[in-house]
Amino acid sequence: MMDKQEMQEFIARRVAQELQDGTLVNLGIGLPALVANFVPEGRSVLFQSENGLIGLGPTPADDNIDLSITNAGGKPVTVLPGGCFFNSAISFGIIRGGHVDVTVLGALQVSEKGDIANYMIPGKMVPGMGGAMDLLNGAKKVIVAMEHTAKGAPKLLTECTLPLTAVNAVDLIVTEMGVIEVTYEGFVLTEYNPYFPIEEIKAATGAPLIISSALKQMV
Amino acid sequence: MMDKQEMQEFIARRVAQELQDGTLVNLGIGLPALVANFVPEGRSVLFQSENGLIGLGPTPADDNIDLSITNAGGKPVTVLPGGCFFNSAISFGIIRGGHVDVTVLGALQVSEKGDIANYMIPGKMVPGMGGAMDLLNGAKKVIVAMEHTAKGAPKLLTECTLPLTAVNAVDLIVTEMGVIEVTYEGFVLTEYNPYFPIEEIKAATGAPLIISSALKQMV
Amino acid sequence: MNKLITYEEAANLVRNGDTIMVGGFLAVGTPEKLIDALIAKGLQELTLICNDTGFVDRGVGKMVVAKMFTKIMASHIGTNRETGRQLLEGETEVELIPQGTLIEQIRAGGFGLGGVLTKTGLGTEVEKGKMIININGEDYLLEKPLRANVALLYAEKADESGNLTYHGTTRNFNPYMGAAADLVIVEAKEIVKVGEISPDDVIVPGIFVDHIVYGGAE
Amino acid sequence: MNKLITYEEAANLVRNGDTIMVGGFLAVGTPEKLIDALIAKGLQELTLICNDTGFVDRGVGKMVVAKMFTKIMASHIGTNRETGRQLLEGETEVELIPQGTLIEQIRAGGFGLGGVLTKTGLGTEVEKGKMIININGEDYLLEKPLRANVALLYAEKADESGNLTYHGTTRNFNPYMGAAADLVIVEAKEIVKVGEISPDDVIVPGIFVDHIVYGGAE
Repeated sequence: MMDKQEMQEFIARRVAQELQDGTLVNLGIGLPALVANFVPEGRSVLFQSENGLIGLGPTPADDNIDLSITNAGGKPVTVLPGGCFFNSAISFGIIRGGHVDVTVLGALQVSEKGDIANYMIPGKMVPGMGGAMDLLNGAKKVIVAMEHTAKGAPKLLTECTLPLTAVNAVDLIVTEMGVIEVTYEGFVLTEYNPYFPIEEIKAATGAPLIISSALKQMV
Repeated sequence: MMDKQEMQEFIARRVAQELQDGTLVNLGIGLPALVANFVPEGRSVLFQSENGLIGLGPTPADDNIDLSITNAGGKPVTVLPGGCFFNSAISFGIIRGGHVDVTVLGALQVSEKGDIANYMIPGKMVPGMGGAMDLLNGAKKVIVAMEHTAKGAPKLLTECTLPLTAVNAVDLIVTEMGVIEVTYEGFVLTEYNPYFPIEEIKAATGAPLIISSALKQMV
Repeated sequence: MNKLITYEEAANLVRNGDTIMVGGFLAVGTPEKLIDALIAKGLQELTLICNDTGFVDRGVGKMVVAKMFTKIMASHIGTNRETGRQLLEGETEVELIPQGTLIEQIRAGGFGLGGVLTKTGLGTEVEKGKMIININGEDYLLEKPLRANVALLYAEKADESGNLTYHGTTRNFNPYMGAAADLVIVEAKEIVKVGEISPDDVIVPGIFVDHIVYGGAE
Repeated sequence: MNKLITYEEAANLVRNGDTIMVGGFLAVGTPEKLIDALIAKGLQELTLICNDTGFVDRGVGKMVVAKMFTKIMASHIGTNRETGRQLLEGETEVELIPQGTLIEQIRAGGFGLGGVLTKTGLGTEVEKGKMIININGEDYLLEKPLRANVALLYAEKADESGNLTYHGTTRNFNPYMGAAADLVIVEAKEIVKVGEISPDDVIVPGIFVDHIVYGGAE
């Protein structure tokens, strides 16, 4: 059994495989941000941060922090050689205009049509959408990286019940249980974590789960 | 009798009186551009050039030309201390957003409603509107600086006959004959050049010309 | 030409009931001392337009804690529990706006455009009550321009005529808010003489700036 | 990462029938050598999107003289008598677009916006056949986004990853055309190694640039 950190790293490592050489990628905060640590050797991937930079580098050493260089979580970061800063209008022009190849976000719910809810639970928790609605509409490929269930309750559903962040937006979902493509036919399981029997994955999914004829193990 | 150059300088000098201290001004090419030479002593006026600069300075000496610093006519200019360069989207954001206090343009025709035609004569001469349509819609005050007639034919009319550059846009007209305000009642002559009898000015105007009760001589 | 004023003078330019735009992203690129000056003056019933509501002890979040807002327009309030509390208890009106839409609405307000046409928000609660326009077979949401009475901005460096430069990710919303407010006050970490910033390096033209306060070390 | 190519390679990336955007304002900030390369290749039936048509011997005007365009979209053609002649004699279609509208249409095309809402052109021939939308009691003209197959841009300096900087008034339309074209080629007066342009000084992010040609002295 993986602990929470191992589970998150397992998901992040698998998402990182999706990032092709020469692409521009925007990672959400939390689990998605871990993906940067697992980009396969030899692939040059540029990371954008919607608060206004391209070329996000590693976290700076404590004695080398510039408080004016931060990520979308407000945390100090570094910028790689060849990086650049810009204002929010350019940043979201890049996002809305389809210049971001991949965005990786977390979700509260995803429907089999690719609808996604991840910005509020009415009456309880209302953080806001930040840049998520623009990223979901603008990025060429949307990957959801999240745990498969929330305290046992399915997050992959026939219909989302929470307010939507975007409709028909999600392309791929990576959880600790498997890799699920969102297709016209619905959720298709293309890879599974052998730790979980297929029946358990189906039971943890709140919508029909089509098993791909090319199903393989998650690496 | 003034020659053409004296006439143009006479007009430009009068227009310059309209430029208040601390304002941002955009001058069209040709006659309007001469206005910069006559800004009254002690008034700080900033000039914008729509190709991307604020702080237009005097024409550079021949041995001090930077071909990358030009005005909207494509001619080398200088930029004053405190000036700045920007792209066309910002330049026209400044214009369209009402941040230009005064624009001075030439015209082929102006109607008593403030309509203006100055970008084409169908089938004959079609230079295009350049930035004029944006300036006419965006600038807080629009001054037309031009000769009163075109080879004797009136340019101030009840209705423009040429394709319009903008409707209801002109506030003030300065010609070699006088200063004309565009009001809800029509053209009002507020100043006249004593060289021209009032009846001659009326005859040269293709619309009713109301004589202001405070009429005075042009200085 | 010198636009320098004191923090007290700056605070006196803002009135109860005003709509204010404040630059910054999670309190990075936020004019902290201007915010302190407004809090000291005890302004009330303001409307805030800002990317987010910062933190309880940093950025505009301090003004949220001081209960200075009747309405907040922001893309994210999740880092300030007090904003969430005021929203859930009905004390403050909060309008959540997608970040890319918010900056374009501000730009449209400052640049004389009639609105913003975006796919962002289609099919969500954001589209409620708004016009949807079909252009070339695709639906777009019409989002209206935003303007404010006062903009409070941060800059890394200002010359005395108000030309501004930035460092790092402090630009964010600052460059366009200056165009969209009737009065613009900038807190600059460094202030230099006119002519000391190269015309090629200016990020915000001084014509957008009415007043400057010194935000650096005393 | 190095995006440097030759002029011949650049010209081979443009095809007959393509729509091209070209930066520059009266041939200031125009990629002259790229234009020469396209002329040498003898491309035909192109559509041009550019602020103006330059001069008969400078800027895109040289391509007008070489009769390479079937359609020209520009705000001004008055400095090139050959464009006027082709228009008046019905050889080339010319669509005149207000300058501030043109740059916003390009920005909208590059930034995923559905169009531009402007008062510019209302009541003139520019409004013909276009939608007028009333927003808060005011009429605005809806102008659609513009995109191109190829953008040909000028820069003062490029690093090998395509980050660009500008000097003087050479920016004009260059910074947004890169976002609005499928393929972007930049003629840079100077080319430096990655890392030699400070991230604070970049005017056009390298992600918008596919290829760079060296435009400086041999």
